[in-house]
Amino acid sequence: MLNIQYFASIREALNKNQEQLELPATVSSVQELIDYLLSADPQFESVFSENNKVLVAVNQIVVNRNHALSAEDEVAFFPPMTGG
Amino acid sequence: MLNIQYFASIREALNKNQEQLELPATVSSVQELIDYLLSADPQFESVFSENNKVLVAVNQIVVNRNHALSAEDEVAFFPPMTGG
Amino acid sequence: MISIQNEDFDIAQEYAALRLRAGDAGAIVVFTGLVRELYDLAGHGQQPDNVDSLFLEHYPGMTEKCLQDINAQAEKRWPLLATRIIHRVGELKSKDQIVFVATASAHRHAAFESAQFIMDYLKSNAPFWKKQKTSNSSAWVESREIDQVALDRWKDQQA
Amino acid sequence: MISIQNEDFDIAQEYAALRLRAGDAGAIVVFTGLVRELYDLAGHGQQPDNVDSLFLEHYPGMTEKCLQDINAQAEKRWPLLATRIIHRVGELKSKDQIVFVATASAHRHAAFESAQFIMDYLKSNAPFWKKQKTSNSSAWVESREIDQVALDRWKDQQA
Repeated sequence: MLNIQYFASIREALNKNQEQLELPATVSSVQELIDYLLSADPQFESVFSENNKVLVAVNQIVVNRNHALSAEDEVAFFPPMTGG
Repeated sequence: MLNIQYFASIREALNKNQEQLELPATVSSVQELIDYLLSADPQFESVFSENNKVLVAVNQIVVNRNHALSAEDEVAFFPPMTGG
Repeated sequence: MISIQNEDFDIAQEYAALRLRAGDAGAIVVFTGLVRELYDLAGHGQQPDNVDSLFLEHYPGMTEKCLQDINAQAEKRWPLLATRIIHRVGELKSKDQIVFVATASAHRHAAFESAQFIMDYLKSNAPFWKKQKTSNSSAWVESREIDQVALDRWKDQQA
Repeated sequence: MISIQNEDFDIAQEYAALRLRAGDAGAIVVFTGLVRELYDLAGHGQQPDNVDSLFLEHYPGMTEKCLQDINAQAEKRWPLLATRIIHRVGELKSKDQIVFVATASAHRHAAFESAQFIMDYLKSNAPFWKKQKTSNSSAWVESREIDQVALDRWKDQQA
């Protein structure tokens, strides 16, 4: 199962902080996961809109959207960091 | 009267930390004061030898050796600073 | 040594512990970040009402991993004798301490540079997010381009 | 605020006072310089015996003037909310604190840069001289070329 986590403004927009998902057959990269989420649930549209910068981490490392996904990955979506 | 002060290794080499001196008629600059001191007392030779960097402050501001001197100036000779 | 915590930190205690661990250090640099009273939303010059509180969210697990990695990079670039990073999370008030970074080295250059490096990386690469609440609104703080610029300068530069 | 003193300083007390004076600071940088156990004579790589003590001579009057000037230059270059400089003189022991520089600003860049600027200027421009005594010798510490290099970089650079 994919473990998908949402943080900060994205967590609030979706009103959830995580979900479990069986890796869909059509999904082998981060971008394909985003496409899948968009088609499955329209509430993702505001999150992945063009003027909204969303970062992705796979297994707690920031990756780009070509990054390959495996069945047990932890995937996280979040806005740019603002710590310190 | 000139008030001449010596610090650190220069104070130790001369075995004095200050002296008063009526501004000699031949002295109108720092370099001329150094020349005067060298001619008046051979113990200054080791202090103003070529391989010994000596800084000069007049009235507590570091100056170069062309700096003009006035009768009541406070002149200080010291090695490069090593604070901090 | 790295801590993510809700509690405030005591700079005297942290400094004393670092000084002890640092052995023959000649230079210690301590940085603290504080909650500003008038927080400049997104750095665009608006001055909102006084910030009543700041909420700091983070990504448990990734945060620790990330700070360890930043710390390891700093120790690789500079000859450091000891380091300490503390980042608070949860609810903070105006003027509270948020972050503590301290580095010790034989010479001051390494201590200054490494502390600044850790802060620059932490700011843009560690998964923390700030939300501020004023008397009549609440908003996530937006990242500032200047922080990316600060980060980029380390990429062109050897220590 | 500037002090030249024989007594040790208390970093907790100094930090608290600075934080109070700094108002809406978002960033505080504290630097401390310590007496190193093995002092590298003149920076040429010799390792003398353990330093038993360090004697710090200064030029009373000029020292204060000089530190005021360095501090004023820093305040002109960066938007600082508060600064503090303490330099000890007289007899110091191994691992003792020698110097304290702290700066507070809205943002971290100004706090880091100004503290480093003050230390670089203080090191080469303020009339302090160190003499170290080991079990079998005593010698004035020579100035290091690297400190002049550190100073020169501020001349080519706007804050």
